[in-house]
Amino acid sequence: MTVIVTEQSFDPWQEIQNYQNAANLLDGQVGATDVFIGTMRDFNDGSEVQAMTLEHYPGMTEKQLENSVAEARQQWQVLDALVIHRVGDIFPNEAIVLVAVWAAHRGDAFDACRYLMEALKTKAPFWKKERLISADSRWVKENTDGYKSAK
Amino acid sequence: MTVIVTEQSFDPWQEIQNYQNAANLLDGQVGATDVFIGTMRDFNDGSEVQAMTLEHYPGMTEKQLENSVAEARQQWQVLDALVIHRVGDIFPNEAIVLVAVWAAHRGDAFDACRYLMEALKTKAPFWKKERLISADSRWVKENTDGYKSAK
Amino acid sequence: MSIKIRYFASLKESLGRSEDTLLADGLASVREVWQQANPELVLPDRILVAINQDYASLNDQVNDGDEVAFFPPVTGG
Amino acid sequence: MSIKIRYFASLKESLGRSEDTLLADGLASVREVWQQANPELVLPDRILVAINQDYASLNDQVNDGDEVAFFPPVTGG
Repeated sequence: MTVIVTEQSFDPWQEIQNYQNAANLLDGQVGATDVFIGTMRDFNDGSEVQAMTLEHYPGMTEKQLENSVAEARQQWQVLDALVIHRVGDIFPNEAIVLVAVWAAHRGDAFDACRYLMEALKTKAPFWKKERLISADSRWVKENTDGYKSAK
Repeated sequence: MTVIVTEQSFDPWQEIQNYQNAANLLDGQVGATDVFIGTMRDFNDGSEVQAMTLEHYPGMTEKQLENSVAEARQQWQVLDALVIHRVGDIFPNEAIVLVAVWAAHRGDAFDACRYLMEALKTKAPFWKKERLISADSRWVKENTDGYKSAK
Repeated sequence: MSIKIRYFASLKESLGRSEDTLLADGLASVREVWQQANPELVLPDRILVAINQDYASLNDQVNDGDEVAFFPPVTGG
Repeated sequence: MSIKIRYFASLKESLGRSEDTLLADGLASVREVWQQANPELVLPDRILVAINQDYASLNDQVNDGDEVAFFPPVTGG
């Protein structure tokens, strides 16, 4: 179980492979892997966005993410989990967040991965500030329920 | 939207990267990607398994998978989807199935990916025959609900 | 009329063949296709059927040239 | 008692500072910490608070040496 907060841009697929290999995860027990990747879009809430700065609360961030991983493991049969989240300056198409869950069975992998994403969105102390094409900047006000916004 | 049924073993992470690059998917619209990978375990239903043969109904398999992708697109805002399924002889730790869904928002990516997996498990005409360490072989009787079996 | 029948997986193994071609007149339903092709065998429980690669039920009508398939519950993924 | 206060994101920008150190006796709750540090400012609606990096409520007790944080709704992921 690993939680990483990083200022470096990362290739999510490469990170998963590296983690899977280093942890020797494919030992015949894993039947299901669910991976969620959040990437930066160039358009949000009606405006074109050229960059984003992600602020966070060092220490509390890691603590909250580790709590969420522990809660997921209490609820589902999870063999391993990896959470990576970017902070600092981020540009369109870059990965913001990666959540990967390895399990024997698909229900556990799907449920735990989604739980971790929702917990991260509501509890981990990150804040996005968008730089618009118009040269304005604005704080993102609130996370959504994850579907197309009404606007 | 692509459906592939293949006798070749595949590296799921590499396939996703190749697909994403070829389809030029990262053009600022994708905010959420959910990927499910099913891999072969070396233990199932109380027995050690050394290999598996996956039979299918060529033609109907692709038709049912394409129907399921179309149904998912009717229900959720999906930008693209990739489904790859192995047939033939498969060994532990090899990928059996890959479902990837790209969307603007995470709810759509999660829901559509899970829908596709459940549809695949219940509708796509694949049949697994396990070769046990004991040298017996047996047909898998039925797909489960995706959680730890009661046994 | 001519019906192509296909069998898969454990059903194929227990029958010892993967397909039949049925030439007969007045075949009404999928159930009758099975009975004509396997006159001494009761249709197994929980068998699935498809007509022309779409799921169908035992009472569905078959037509000349149809491909009718019988198979056990699917176990992919 | 000594309390370290931290502010984040839009709250930090509107206050113009990221932290305070409060030296005062008899501070009972998170709410009183805010009032002492920002006597002329009503606590904004929907602000979140944490004591020692765990979520807390405005009425929670603070103790000497605590780190108390105030911040707007989180928007990661």
